[in-house]
Amino acid sequence: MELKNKKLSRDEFLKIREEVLNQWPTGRDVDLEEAAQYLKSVPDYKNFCVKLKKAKDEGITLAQPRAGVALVDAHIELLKYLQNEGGADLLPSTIDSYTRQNRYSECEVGIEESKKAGRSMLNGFPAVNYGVKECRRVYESLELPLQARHGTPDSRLLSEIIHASGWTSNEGGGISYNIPYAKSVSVEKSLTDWQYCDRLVGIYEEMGIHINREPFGPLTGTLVPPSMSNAVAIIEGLLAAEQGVKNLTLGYGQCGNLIQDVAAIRALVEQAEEYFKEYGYDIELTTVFHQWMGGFPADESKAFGVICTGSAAAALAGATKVIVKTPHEAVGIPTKEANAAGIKATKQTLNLLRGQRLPLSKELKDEIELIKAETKCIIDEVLKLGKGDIAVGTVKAFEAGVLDIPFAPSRYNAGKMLPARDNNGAVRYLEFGNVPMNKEIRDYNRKLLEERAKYEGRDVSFQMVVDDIFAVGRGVLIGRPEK
Amino acid sequence: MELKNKKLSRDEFLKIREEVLNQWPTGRDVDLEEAAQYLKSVPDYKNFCVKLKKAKDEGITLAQPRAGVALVDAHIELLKYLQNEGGADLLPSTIDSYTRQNRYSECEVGIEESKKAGRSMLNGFPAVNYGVKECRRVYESLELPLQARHGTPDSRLLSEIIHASGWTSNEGGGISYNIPYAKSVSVEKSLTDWQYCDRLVGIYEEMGIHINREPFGPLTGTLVPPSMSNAVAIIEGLLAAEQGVKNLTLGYGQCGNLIQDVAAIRALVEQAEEYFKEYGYDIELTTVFHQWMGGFPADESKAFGVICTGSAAAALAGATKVIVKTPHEAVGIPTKEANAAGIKATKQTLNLLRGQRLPLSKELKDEIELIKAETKCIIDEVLKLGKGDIAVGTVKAFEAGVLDIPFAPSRYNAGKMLPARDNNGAVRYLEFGNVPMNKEIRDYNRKLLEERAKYEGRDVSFQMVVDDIFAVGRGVLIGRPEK
Amino acid sequence: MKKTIVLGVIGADCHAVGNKILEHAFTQAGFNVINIGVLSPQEDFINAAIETNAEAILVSSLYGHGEIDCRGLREKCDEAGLKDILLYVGGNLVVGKQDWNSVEQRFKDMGFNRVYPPGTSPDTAINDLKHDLGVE
Amino acid sequence: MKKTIVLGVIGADCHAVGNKILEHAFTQAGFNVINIGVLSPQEDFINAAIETNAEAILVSSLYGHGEIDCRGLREKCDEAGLKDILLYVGGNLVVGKQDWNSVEQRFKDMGFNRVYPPGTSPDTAINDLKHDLGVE
Ligand code: B12
Ligand code: B12
Repeated sequence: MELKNKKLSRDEFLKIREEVLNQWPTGRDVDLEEAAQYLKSVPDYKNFCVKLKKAKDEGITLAQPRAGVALVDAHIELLKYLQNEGGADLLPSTIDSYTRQNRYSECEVGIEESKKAGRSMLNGFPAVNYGVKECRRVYESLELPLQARHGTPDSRLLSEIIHASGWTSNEGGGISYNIPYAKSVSVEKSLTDWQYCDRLVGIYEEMGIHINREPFGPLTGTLVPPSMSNAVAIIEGLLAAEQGVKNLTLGYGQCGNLIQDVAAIRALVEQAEEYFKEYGYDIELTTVFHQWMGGFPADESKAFGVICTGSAAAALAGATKVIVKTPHEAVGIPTKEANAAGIKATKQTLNLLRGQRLPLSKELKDEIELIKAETKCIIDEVLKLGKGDIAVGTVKAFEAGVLDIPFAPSRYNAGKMLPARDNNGAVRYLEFGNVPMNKEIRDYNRKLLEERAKYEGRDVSFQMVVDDIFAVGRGVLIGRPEK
Repeated sequence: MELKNKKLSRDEFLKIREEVLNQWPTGRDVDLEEAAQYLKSVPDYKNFCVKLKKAKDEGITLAQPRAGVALVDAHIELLKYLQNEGGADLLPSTIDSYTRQNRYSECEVGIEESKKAGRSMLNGFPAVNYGVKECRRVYESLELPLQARHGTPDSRLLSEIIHASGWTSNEGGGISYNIPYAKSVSVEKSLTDWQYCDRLVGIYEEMGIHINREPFGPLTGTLVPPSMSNAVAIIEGLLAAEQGVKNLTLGYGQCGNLIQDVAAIRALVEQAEEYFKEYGYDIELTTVFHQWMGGFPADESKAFGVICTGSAAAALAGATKVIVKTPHEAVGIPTKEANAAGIKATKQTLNLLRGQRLPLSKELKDEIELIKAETKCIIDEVLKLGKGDIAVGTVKAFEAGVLDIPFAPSRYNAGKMLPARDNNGAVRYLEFGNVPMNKEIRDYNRKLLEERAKYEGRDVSFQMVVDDIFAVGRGVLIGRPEK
Repeated sequence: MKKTIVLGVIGADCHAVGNKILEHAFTQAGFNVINIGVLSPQEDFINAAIETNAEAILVSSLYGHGEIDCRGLREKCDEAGLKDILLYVGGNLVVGKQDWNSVEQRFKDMGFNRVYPPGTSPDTAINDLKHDLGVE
Repeated sequence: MKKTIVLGVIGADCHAVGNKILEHAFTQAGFNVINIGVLSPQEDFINAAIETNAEAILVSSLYGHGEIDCRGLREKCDEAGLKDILLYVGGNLVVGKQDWNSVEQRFKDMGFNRVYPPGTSPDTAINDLKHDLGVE
């Protein structure tokens, strides 16, 4: 079947489905009708869409941690702790890395080893191996909406299992869960597989069930210029909408310059809504702001500084939710205590700033316009390459380096674009590679980087990029040369 | 001698000095000439004025902790730890509460008990009891500028001893170290005694030695409207300048609404400079932003949230330095580790936001103008009451309730003014008492509080004030009624 | 009839906010509150209690010197004839974050009937006092 | 002559940033770097080492499954004839914040010559490698 941005027919969907449910024995327990009944019993306060809508209407920013361990009971204990002690507003189940690569037999090893070792040997919760029954047990043990968070290029079986278990949100997308997470999965393949995941949500919607979908905004989490991540978010939003998704949360990973961060969220909402309108999709749109996704400082107090700065930016931007890091970030998967600590620091910050927004200034307005203009250059070219089909255009755009994610592991990514911070810490394009921008934008980005170079008394170069990658972990935003 | 805002002559000063140095045996060791020689040997990197000036020029915000224990060696160890492990930029010596009340014999008890108990039984460093030799040992053990921080209505002897010991800054003022810290010291007395402290610095200046003075901005630290604390800061600045102080750091305690906090610092600088110019004083002016000075949450992660929000506001306001709280704040004097943790979280936040400022918007501009207009109403009336003499005017203004600090313990304070937060968390005047404001300002404050009352479905009342006092400790900024 | 209590902050301690809140809360709760305010020596508590025939003395200490300042208060009360008067103490009683049980014990040993950790809500103490005085 | 090393991220691990930095740093330091990238099975490390006659294999594991993924690598090297080839490993090797000494021991027991904690600077490893290979 050829990739096209067109809603899968029910027949096409069901045909693929047969194969999907056979990928691992637990697939056989998923029954669409029965699952729909189950999902209809999810109360409002445990439904992701409802909780997000309420937060959006009240202008509140919700806090959501990441968390997942190998064994079900330990996983439930962990999530309950984050709910009760941490005060999380939304809960995750972070899926382990073997599942993300569909290596379910390695998960079995991980589960067994974890039992033996008495601690989790997996970096997440292997939901597919456990299947619907156990995943429902997780859902039923909790009092908050539950979402799968992962990084799975082909998450069709995973999506079937988690939604059938009452988990009312799924993170990911054909670009955002491939390029940063895989090496040799073609964009065509992952887009096709995520059409399936989106279609599944669309089919539930047709049955009157509301499920939220969230493209993964931060991508590699490392100096991604806002216009590049916004372009990807909007493309994934459009692809999901075509498959019948109605409730979307678009995401963005903190870059560190407050004005740029706030501008990125505002530009994202405004521009996504314009595109949805243009294409006639009726979407309930919310946003997610990721606290700093790059390398963290190992010192826990310093980590709190990073966490709270991100929370403040999320609040001032008016994001609907914020994804929380922990004081253990630089070292390893957090204990439940460290995870709760991250949530508490985040919520305190959000509460202190509740209702406060960064007011519109010339600087903020200019930055919003710049991000929108850059994003438009990219999306226009994607559409052109696809002759109007954004799915086809996306495949071609990665081939051409029009879409290009810095530091991504995928061999389907050109890796020619290079970002660096300007003198105010905002992330700019150092090398455009084949990312298409008009001359004005190119000159402006260059000018800003030259300003920094001058201030630092060195040339604009790859060394700046390297320095910027290490900077936050070393306690500063901008990687200036040592004095 | 009658109080007047007039530089003390050298003779007047020396006459008082004789008496001051006799207040406690250690006073006899202070020799002005010898001290001046000693101070001249203070290198630039250990001089408060030089370090502040450099930070101001570079647009950097410095971090300074509070810290002090009963025994000299433990005190040195503590400060060294904050310098080396915490990464403090400026060091304090927080003076204990008996010293603040000039009860030096009780300090002796505290010192002895501390030796016995093996832990500090005093809440600060009793500098007067130790005298110049030991205080110099503290100064000489460190590699950063050192300041006395206290809360002493009559700190004449303390000032003599610390400056003679190479400590190049002294916090306090005749209003700010009386009204929040004492019950029955008249304003006239404390203003007179602080004229002495300021004159001492002025005399050193005449000898070519630069010493910094810092009025205590936050006052009671509890819902003080910015215009009230700015008025006090400017008055104390003018009083100090008259005595020959050249290097001033004016302070402000975080209120919690970001726009108001940034506006307060900007208004303070602009307006103070206008007054200094008007009165012909040539002052090197810097600012200090105090992280939240009211009740803290007991949970340490939440405390980090409060600490970092304050650091972010300080950076975005462009304050020259920020005074750091610790994760132990709600419970007790911090351990050195907790103190260092507060500094590290603060510095990480400052570093991430280095060079970033809240850009000027309509909201920010309006708030700056409001604060300046309110401040002017107060200072104008003080000058009127003093018939042009701001020292005399201050005494009369406290009698009249024109200057009125909320929740202050002093019986010389009217205590008729009541503050509360508006619906955005900014601190406003709920009851003006006798604080003189024009109708426009009164109506505007009232309107903002009515908005909040309406939102909360209750009347503007004292209960709001009580709720606001507890709010931050309970994890939110505004004390809304429970739902 | 309203029960009378004496309220104040002991020693060289100037923390006034909690004191004002406590006065407000105990008054609202129906007590006759004699507030001697901050910076109060032991003698002022005792004199106020004698003059007003109070049934309880509520001592606050926030600034850390509580351990030194409170010593001997019970004995002085006894000497002054305030036999068995209720003595409550609360605030940030000692210097630093210390193990609460040991702090509580130290103040109980000094003769305080009830000892409250940092951040105690006024309601807790009001309920305890009503219970101890047999009101309601 | 330039010394050849094999570099890669083992298992189902996709963390690419550190890998790109290491390639850059070791190349700058004068090594001939064969970077097999992320998501690399043990076999790919071994094959690359045989093909290029490498003197050391530098394994990264960031995502926490290092303990499972690295097991048996030394034995497989031995079998493939890569007797005594230098094996370094670094990154966030295990799940969670664990006592470093115990982690290091576990990987030494697996046959790694050097084991690096989270956030090790490339310079540290470059110096060690030069020392172990007797260059400079
Ligand atoms: C960016 C990032 C991501 C990005 C990666 C993008 C990409 N494709 O590269 C994204 C968001 C995609 C991601 C995904 C995941 N991540 Co991640 N990620 C990070 C993060 C924040 C920074 C990593 C980084 O780029 N650092 C900058 C580079 C320059 O440093 P470095 O990677 O540490 O490498 C340097 C040194 O370690 C050293 N080094 C590395 N290897 C070796 C080897 C030798 C021999 C030597 C000498 C030195 C050496 O030199 C390198 C260069 O200086 C870290 C936490 C942190 N460090 O702050 C977590 C972290 C590594 N991730 C983690 C996890 C668990 C995951 C996920 C499973 C999802 C999740 N649960 O959150 C997935 C993994 C999916 C998969 N299949 O692998 C955990 C691992 C936990 C553990 N070990 O206990 C970490 C530690 C975060 C945490 N505390 O939970 N992640
Ligand atoms: C505001 C404040 C100040 C203001 C006080 C203004 C004023 N005049 O009132 C200023 C800035 C002037 C100040 C000064 C000092 N402070 Co102060 N201050 C605080 C702070 C931040 C809040 C206190 C407050 O108002 N809370 C709000 C009120 C409503 O709560 P509360 O006071 O706790 O009282 C409630 C309860 O505790 C309880 N309660 C209190 N007493 C009693 C008694 C009984 C019987 C009962 C049942 C209940 C009860 O009910 C009250 C009402 O709800 C606290 C730390 C914190 N809590 O976050 C430090 C704190 C109390 N201060 C402290 C110190 C050390 C000082 C100083 C010595 C300076 C310094 N080193 O920083 C000076 C003291 C000078 C002096 N002579 O006393 C320390 C005490 C340390 C310790 N015990 O180990 C604290 C804990 C901060 C810290 N962690 O270092 N402070």
